[in-house]
Amino acid sequence: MRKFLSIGITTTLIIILLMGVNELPTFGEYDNPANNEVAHYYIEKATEDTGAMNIVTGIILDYRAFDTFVESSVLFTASIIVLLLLKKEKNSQDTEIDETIIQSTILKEVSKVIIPCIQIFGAYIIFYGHLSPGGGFAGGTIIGTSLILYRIIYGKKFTDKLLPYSRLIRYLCGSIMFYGLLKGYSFITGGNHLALPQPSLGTPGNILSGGFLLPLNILVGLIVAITIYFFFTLFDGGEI
Amino acid sequence: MEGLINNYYETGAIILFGIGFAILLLHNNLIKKIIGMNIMDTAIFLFFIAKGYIIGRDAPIIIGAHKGVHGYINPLPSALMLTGIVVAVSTTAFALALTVKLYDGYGTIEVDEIIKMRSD
Amino acid sequence: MKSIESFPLIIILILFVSAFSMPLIKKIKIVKGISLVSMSLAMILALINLIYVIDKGGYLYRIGHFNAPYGIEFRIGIIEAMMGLLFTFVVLMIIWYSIYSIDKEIKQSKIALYYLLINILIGSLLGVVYSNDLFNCFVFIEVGTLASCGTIIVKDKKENMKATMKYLIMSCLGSGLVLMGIAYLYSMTGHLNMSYIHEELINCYLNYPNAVLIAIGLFIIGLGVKSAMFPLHNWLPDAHSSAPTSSSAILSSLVLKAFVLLLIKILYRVFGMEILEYYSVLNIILILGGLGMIFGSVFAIYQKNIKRVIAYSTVAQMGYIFLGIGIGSNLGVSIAIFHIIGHAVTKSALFLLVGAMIEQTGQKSLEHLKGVGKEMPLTLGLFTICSLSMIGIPILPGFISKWHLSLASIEAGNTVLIGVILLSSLLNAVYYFPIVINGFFGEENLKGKVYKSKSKPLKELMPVIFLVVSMVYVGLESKGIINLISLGFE
Amino acid sequence: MLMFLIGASVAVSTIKSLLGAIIVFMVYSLIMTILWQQLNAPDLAITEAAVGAGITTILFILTLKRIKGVRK
Repeated sequence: MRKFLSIGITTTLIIILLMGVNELPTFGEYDNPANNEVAHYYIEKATEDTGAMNIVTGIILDYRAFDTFVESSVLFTASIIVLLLLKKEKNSQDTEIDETIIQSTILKEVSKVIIPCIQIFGAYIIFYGHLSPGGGFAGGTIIGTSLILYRIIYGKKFTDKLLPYSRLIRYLCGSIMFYGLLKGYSFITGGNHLALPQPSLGTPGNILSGGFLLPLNILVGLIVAITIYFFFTLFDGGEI
Repeated sequence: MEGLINNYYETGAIILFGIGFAILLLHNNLIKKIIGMNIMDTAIFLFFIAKGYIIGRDAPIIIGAHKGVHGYINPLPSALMLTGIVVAVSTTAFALALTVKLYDGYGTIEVDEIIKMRSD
Repeated sequence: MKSIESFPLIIILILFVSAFSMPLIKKIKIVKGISLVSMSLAMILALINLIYVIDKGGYLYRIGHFNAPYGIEFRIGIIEAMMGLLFTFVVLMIIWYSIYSIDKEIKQSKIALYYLLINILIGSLLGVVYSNDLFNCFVFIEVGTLASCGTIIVKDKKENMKATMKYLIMSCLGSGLVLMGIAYLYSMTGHLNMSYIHEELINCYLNYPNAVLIAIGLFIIGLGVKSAMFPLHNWLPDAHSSAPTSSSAILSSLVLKAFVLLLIKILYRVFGMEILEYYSVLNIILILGGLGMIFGSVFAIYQKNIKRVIAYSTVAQMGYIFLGIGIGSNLGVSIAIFHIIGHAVTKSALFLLVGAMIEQTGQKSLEHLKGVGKEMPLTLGLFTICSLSMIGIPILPGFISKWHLSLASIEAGNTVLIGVILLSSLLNAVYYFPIVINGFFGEENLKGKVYKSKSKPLKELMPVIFLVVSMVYVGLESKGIINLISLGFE
Repeated sequence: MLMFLIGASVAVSTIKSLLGAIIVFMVYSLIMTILWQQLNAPDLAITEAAVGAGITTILFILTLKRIKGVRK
């Protein structure tokens, strides 16, 4: 019964929505309404306005930066809620839960080589976010993953010493606050048409170009990496 | 009908959306529900991206010389959906944490069993 | 004077940034202080902004260095500024109340995070109210959803988790539908800014007859889920009754309202009257609103738990708002917005009072709360005033919105609605009066109860008294407020 | 490719084993990544590969592990 109901609802929904799609403009055509002057403006002016070679980065960190700010706070909120839900009180249980530290020497030696490579790759994606595909989110995720690998391979004690909870949360809050203040400065000067000093855009194509883009990318990367690491540790044992 | 065949990406996205919707709404298992939510979200992202695509254009990254307005696809949907992906991940993480907690509390992740337990 | 225009943005930034600083602080007292200070600062800024807007008229405010279709912009009219003041005021009172009582409801280690979530929640709701960009609204909705789920879950009980799960799944459905609606609109018009979409859509909606209708439907269902429109309300009573007192006050009085306001904005600013009349979708909202008014009250009568009674009453009251939207005339929508204001103030006071009763007596069910009036006369007295407003006694805001709704329905030539409104008021009386009467005169339970033995100290009830006073003020000044709203709606 | 996606999503709803469903979902994410790369959205493809196929799957599997772990 339930199955038929679900199939019925699905098909009705799909048919209703497809009736709408039927009338929408054709896929891939040049003169779709979506490709209007706004898109053209972005393509034409992005490099000039923001100093980004990657137009998408220019849009998310400059034209529509407010979205990105709110979105980082979505991530922050989620990590806070997961913290709220899954964090165990210290000393509530005996901490001698049998932890499976992998004892293989091969793994440790290989990871010594590989993990820095992953981190360098992540850092590259963050730092070149305004020049090539990628940016804070992807790069931050990659760095976060490398931290997770550390934890898997070397065990909890090692990472706790390296990245204690208090330091992580300080970095997280500090970077997101700094992000808010930096962007807030830019928003308010822009909104009031104030001619306060703005960072210079530099030569497009250089790594040190694009004004706020590079620091913003780094901050976003930091936020994402720490959040990802939080998620992992909290889901894994609830202790951080 | 012709519109559907022309817009085959959108059609596929809508079908995926419907399936994800049905899984989210009607499936009994919480983990499956969350997977359904993810499918629904990615389907919408696909819809958006398909709307931004233009046949024969490059990705919106300037390499070397600028090719002018007619060289690149519409960059806006990509930017929007980048935001969307992160939102989806946050929601997923929250829902999964809740699932773990629910399991700790009730000992099951089947929705109707959880609802039944109210009467006890 | 130009700098006043950026106050809405500054409010949101203050709320968010102060929220981000909270996990760093160890002492709970300082966290509470930060929360109070940031919220009162936000309220002062909102007040100044409202005065400025009334004086100079509404304006568009760009965020960042780029103008509207390229960047994001805020649209601040009288309605938005008023909502900003309302939200910050109500939340300030609720936070004030919660400072005394929150320690009893949730664990010590979670209090800092709780205030963080409240700050983020209010910031995001204000963002939904102010923003003129659809996708920006969507992102704010997501923050708001996550944060409001968070404020339910802090209590860490089984039924909280269940309620939150229900709420989370329903709101994920809702946001999925809203995002799909945005996708439809984007592919038809190529804009995300509401004013630009409207311009574009007016020209081309005849080309896409089905798609526009589907987009409207997606928005109505998606936001209807989030704002507890009648058949989609089933998550609401669980969520609102199991949450901590201050959260249920915020959820019931503000969160729903922000989404309704967004629905109003989308229906009237994005689509506009012309398209709505072409498809006559407003009638559906009208019918659903009417059904919600009646059935919400009917369900409320059968509830045993006092918090659930009030939660179902919220469903009924949301029905009034949808009815106002559905009438479709200028007056109708103005009254819907007026009802948002009146209901926000009244319902938050009700939830706080009920929370106080439950906290002091330890009883949740209506049976055991008989005779509570002897123990807590002031609390029940305030409760009586609020419930009189809900039922619709003249001067209080509940009556004013019902009266004007009837006028609006006569104006629209739909006299059946008056019957619906009367019936709903009658049903309201059926479940509010027994609480009050049994509370004061419940003979069988009066024995052994000492007069005023359990009443709360006056300083803890001050915020509620402020809320009730402001409610009476809203009732007295209703004419001016409605005029302002309809001025802003033009 | 689209057909494959649809097939994968139907499979998710019908597969009995939860681990299987999660793995199918991971494959679904990867296919989606390729699709987006074909649609010229490389930023999105990178992010989805890292986030959708990586982190989401890890979170799902950790949840599953915790749920199963309690049951023992």
